[in-house]
Amino acid sequence: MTTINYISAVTQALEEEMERDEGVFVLGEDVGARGGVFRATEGLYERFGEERVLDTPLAESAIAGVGIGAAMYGMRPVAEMQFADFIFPAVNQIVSEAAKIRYRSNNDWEVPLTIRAPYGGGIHGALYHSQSVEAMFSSIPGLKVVIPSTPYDVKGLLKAAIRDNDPVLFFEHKKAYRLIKGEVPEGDDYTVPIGKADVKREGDDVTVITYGLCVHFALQAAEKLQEEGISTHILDLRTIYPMDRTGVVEAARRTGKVLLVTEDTKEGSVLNEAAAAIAEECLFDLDSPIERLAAPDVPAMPYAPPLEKTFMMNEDKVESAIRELAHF
Amino acid sequence: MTTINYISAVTQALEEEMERDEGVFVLGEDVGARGGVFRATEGLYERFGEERVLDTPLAESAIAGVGIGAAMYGMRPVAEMQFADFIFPAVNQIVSEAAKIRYRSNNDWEVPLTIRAPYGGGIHGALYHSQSVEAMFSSIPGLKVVIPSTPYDVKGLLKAAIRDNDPVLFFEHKKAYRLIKGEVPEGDDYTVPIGKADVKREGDDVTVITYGLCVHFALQAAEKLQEEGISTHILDLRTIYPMDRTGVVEAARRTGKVLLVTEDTKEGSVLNEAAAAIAEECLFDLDSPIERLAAPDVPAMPYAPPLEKTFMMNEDKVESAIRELAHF
Amino acid sequence: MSEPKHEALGLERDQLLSMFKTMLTARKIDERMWLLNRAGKIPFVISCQGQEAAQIGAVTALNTEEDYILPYYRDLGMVLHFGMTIQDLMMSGFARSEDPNSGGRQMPGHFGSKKHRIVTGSSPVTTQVPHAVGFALAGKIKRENFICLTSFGEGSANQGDFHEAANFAGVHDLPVIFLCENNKYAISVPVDRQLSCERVSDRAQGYGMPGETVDGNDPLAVYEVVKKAAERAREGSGPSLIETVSYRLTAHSSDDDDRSYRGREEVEEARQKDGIVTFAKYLKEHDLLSEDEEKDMHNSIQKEIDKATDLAESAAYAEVETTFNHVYDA
Amino acid sequence: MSEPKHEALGLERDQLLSMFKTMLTARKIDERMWLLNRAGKIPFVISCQGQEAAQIGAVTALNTEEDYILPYYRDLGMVLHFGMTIQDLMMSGFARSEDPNSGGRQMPGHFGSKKHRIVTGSSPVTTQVPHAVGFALAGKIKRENFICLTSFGEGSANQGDFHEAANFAGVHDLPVIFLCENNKYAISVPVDRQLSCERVSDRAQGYGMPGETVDGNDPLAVYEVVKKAAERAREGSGPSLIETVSYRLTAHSSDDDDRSYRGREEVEEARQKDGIVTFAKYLKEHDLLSEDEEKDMHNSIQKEIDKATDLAESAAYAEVETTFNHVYDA
Ligand SMILES: Cc1ncc(C[n+]2csc(CCOP(=O)(O)OP(=O)(O)O)c2C)c(N)n1
Ligand SMILES: Cc1ncc(C[n+]2csc(CCOP(=O)(O)OP(=O)(O)O)c2C)c(N)n1
Ligand SMILES: [Mg+2]
Ligand SMILES: [Mg+2]
Repeated sequence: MTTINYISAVTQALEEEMERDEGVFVLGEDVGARGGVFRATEGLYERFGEERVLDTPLAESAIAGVGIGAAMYGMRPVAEMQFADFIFPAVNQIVSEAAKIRYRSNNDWEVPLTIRAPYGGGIHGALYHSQSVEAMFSSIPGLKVVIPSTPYDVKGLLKAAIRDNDPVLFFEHKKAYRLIKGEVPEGDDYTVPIGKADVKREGDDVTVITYGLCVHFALQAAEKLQEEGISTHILDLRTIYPMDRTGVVEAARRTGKVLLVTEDTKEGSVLNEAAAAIAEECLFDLDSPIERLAAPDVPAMPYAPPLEKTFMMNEDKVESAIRELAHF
Repeated sequence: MTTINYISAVTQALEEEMERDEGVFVLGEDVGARGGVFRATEGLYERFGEERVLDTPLAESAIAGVGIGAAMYGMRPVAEMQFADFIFPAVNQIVSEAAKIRYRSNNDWEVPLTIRAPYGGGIHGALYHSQSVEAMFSSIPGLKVVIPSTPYDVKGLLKAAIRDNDPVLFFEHKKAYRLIKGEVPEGDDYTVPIGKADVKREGDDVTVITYGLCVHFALQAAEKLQEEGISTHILDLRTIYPMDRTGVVEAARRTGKVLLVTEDTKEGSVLNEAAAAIAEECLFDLDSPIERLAAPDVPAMPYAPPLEKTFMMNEDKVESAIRELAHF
Repeated sequence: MSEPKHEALGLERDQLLSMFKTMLTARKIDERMWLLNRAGKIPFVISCQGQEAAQIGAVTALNTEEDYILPYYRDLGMVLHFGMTIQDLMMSGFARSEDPNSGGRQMPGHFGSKKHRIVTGSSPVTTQVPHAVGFALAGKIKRENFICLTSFGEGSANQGDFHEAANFAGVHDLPVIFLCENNKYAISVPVDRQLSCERVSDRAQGYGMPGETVDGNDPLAVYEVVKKAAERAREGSGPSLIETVSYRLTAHSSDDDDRSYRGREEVEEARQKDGIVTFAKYLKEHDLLSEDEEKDMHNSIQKEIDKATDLAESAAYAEVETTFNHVYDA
Repeated sequence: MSEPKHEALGLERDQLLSMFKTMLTARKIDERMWLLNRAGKIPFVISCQGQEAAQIGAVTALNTEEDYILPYYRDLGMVLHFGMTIQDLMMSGFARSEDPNSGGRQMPGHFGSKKHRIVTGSSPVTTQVPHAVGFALAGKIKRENFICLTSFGEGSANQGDFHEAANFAGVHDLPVIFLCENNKYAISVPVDRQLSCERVSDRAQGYGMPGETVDGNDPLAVYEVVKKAAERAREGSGPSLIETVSYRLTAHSSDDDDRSYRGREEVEEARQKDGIVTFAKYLKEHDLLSEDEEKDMHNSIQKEIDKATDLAESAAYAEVETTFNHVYDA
């Protein structure tokens, strides 16, 4: 095991998959000589050359669409959207094409495409460099949506995404890139299965179901609350769509009190699927209402620090919400 | 009162608003001489001329983007997307621009734009002429999403949407266009408030919460079930986003048994917001799990009639689901 | 007298007859579809009528064993040339399980068959255009020799995807032929309210590629320019934009009524220039086709279509349980 | 000797000095922003440096009382000319509540002010381009006389929105000036891997409009072509596409380090052609500006910037409760 940061896990996964399979190539804006604006593709251009680490024109629909074409041909493209906020011009290609090609062709064609994009706030990125966009893609059969929280999961899930024969949206928290560090097995070619949630902490009083950077807020809060005698169970969804229904229901049953946490705005967030699954499957096992903790329903995170803080999720907000639920 | 069909309510609302306010104009593909592919804009071109009933080039992002510009200037454009399935190229303009302009400019600019689009299936339209796309837009603060079920609501809500100072997505069920008829007050300039759900039938045993064409499936099912002594309460959401939380919770409390119905695919559907609101607010008033009845999680409605039928919602599916819940 | 055009192009009689036969087959399948639609037997038709010459001229310049096509919904002629059979297309019209395009999941006109290197298409226009660039890019990375042809209407040339894809192909010199089949209408909208330029090919310069506009009723003229573009692409010199100009002889689709937006005389005038008519005339003038041969051709195609119609009509829909299949890889 | 350029253009001394002063003000504000950023006082800067000449040349040809601009994030010069003050911009840099663009909600460079007819902008590139067409369309419907200028980088000219908007404006002959500020890079990607055409203006023909490429370091040259385009637009003859070629003198933004993708000599070479330098030289050569006047100008701008910096630094952020305001009309 070595300790690496979240973004290095991205780079390692890319590098190892490119090494392993000639069909894997990277395309996106500034992914080449620049190594990506966050440096996620650093060193790949030097190692694999410009054909396999392709700087594209500034046109997201083309990045997705060209990626889809290459994937149908039989390659395994990894397309980068520079920020999740800039995935929207590519929505038609992702939703109408990538997601529906296997089904519409009755399994004749497939799209083994991975689309990576940094999401999330807390980095003074303002409205358009801070968004969580997963809710828009989490009702689209044919797509998979993955949001990892730890370097271990980043690496294992990104490799799984690249090897997956279906299109995967892979959202990486940009604040986690250099903030979150964790252990990754050295020289071990592992994958983490897409579609499985993961218990990141066991506990008996309150269940927190969350994903991405918020997992860490929950872990920190749980650590503190432990001292007050509150025991928190934390489920990391990891795959947002299709959601691990069994994992969610089990985690809810475990404590009977459920706190759902997202950095995204509240109404219509992906947490709702967890809420609905629990309400369908184990309503009568609950000891308190299902709580949602999320950003306020305003268009996106403002730039001015006090406003950003009001919008952004953090450890304290999670802590109070858990405490409240524990005392319900 | 006169009885008109659903699509005439669209045309009347447009005509009356164009008459009332010179700033209202229509733009879209084939909305001019052709009167729209469904004939929703029939007669407007002849009456108001080609400047106010504008055939645009085949480019949805431009339709939305030009509409946004004209709206910011102070007009009240009503843009048509020929099918809801073809709104995806316009997502960036709708989500990044229309929805965020008031907020990002600190209330300096606003976008009084209405975007109409026919949605829904059951008309042999196959994957790309049958979709329900509301889930993708129902987590976007700054937007409003409206889906009316009756001619009365169509007319009143479309007028309200056009007069609204914020962007409204207005989805009309294309199968309802000529199938659904209803009474509309003659010569009465009424609006229906955006943001309010409506009880379409009172009942005591099971609450159905739904919208669009499914309201009619529920009404028909309720009629039949009445004979079996099952009394159904039906809430028509009408505005999908932001959802009428109070209306939803009241309706759920009314019977303690909740069936949520949509024609859209199940996972991640807009019903989840209702489920989450109920689970937050009145979990302990429920006598049964919250049930969701929806299309299977496959990319979209197939063309072949037996497959289409398997996918599409209908009265019988709603009827059995209500019955099952009543007997829970 | 100068050399006849087909000789100058090096096209032999059997090739010409095969071109004509495919054009005719496309037309006749389409006509049958309308009859079936009007008889209430199939819910939907979208036609190739008026564009067969352009389609066949174009694909004749390709290598069906190597190249990929990413056609649009009117390209019945193209897919026939690339190996789809009359029966396949009838199965599609009737939405039967044996439809190779989609097993009856998609409307007719949504072509696709990996076996024949016809890349699956959808309804939202122009989405196939970046896919073609993706195929070409993959071919370049893999050092393959194939080229890609993708087609679309002149209305669709105004979608952002056309622009982004053309620019991408231009920057990376990819072997793509962008074929715009200009049939003068996008549903009801005539070219002058659709396109800000005189010719779609005026856009080529903006992507650093050659652009040509050619008579879409003349399969030989189309063959000639596509051939040149194909050679260029195969040499590694990059993409081309070709516009074929003809006319949409039918309403937009079986759901459309075109009388509200265009006059009958205009349609009649276009019928005079119909490539099916003018190419037959050309072949006869050059003694390549006799009246009898033409009649035989009509008859034999008609018979095949009759047979395929019967077969398809009595074939089964996919089982309802299959509705749930193939969302993800099994 | 031929007539000096500014005389041929009918520009008076005070206009020229005002142009120069605005260019210089933009530059100096930008330089201050970098200092503040490097001192940890403001989180972000995105620069106008190298594009001031193009910006000021362009807006000088507009009517600030009538016309609308839809600028992009580098257009500090444009918005100054349209009425935004140094203090406004400092408030924006510090994300203070008094920032007229957004009350501190958006990053600096996201301009907007209804009062000044500067239409609110966002980060996703090119989205403002169809908005400009929408303003122009509204003006046409309302029989107003204004025109719209919208600007964007050469990388952004490859977005679908540029294509769709240009075509729309072309079809309806709308009074829009599409101004592409080509600074040779889109973050790290140089023009030759970004654009498939020689010049962005090569695309004009594809939209049935005139296209011009002009030296973006020369404000007079830019003024001349924009003036012509503005007259054309105001006459109802439709849109134009203008490309100004200069160079991005700074890294892409304060978050970028450009050493990984371009050489220092290249940057140095471009500095020699910097419009701020060459226009000062021009003014001096024509006895329109003395060394002393120039120095005074520098000093007075500097003082204003100092004052505005202090004011902005000590100004308040918006109250946290305002986070919830203005999602919908109250
Ligand atoms: C993105 C999108 N918008 C709208 C439609 C509806 N539609 C189908 S075909 C068509 C017109 C296409 O015109 P053109 O590109 O000229 O092709 P043609 O049908 O004339 O061959 C339209 C508007 C669509 N299929 N996709
Ligand atoms: C849709 C979108 N994709 C990506 C980005 C990230 N991004 C910001 S600026 C930029 C480069 C823009 O280049 P250009 O248009 O040439 O303008 P310049 O910055 O050179 O003035 C990129 C890729 C963005 N803002 N919007
Ligand atoms: Mg056409
Ligand atoms: Mg640039």
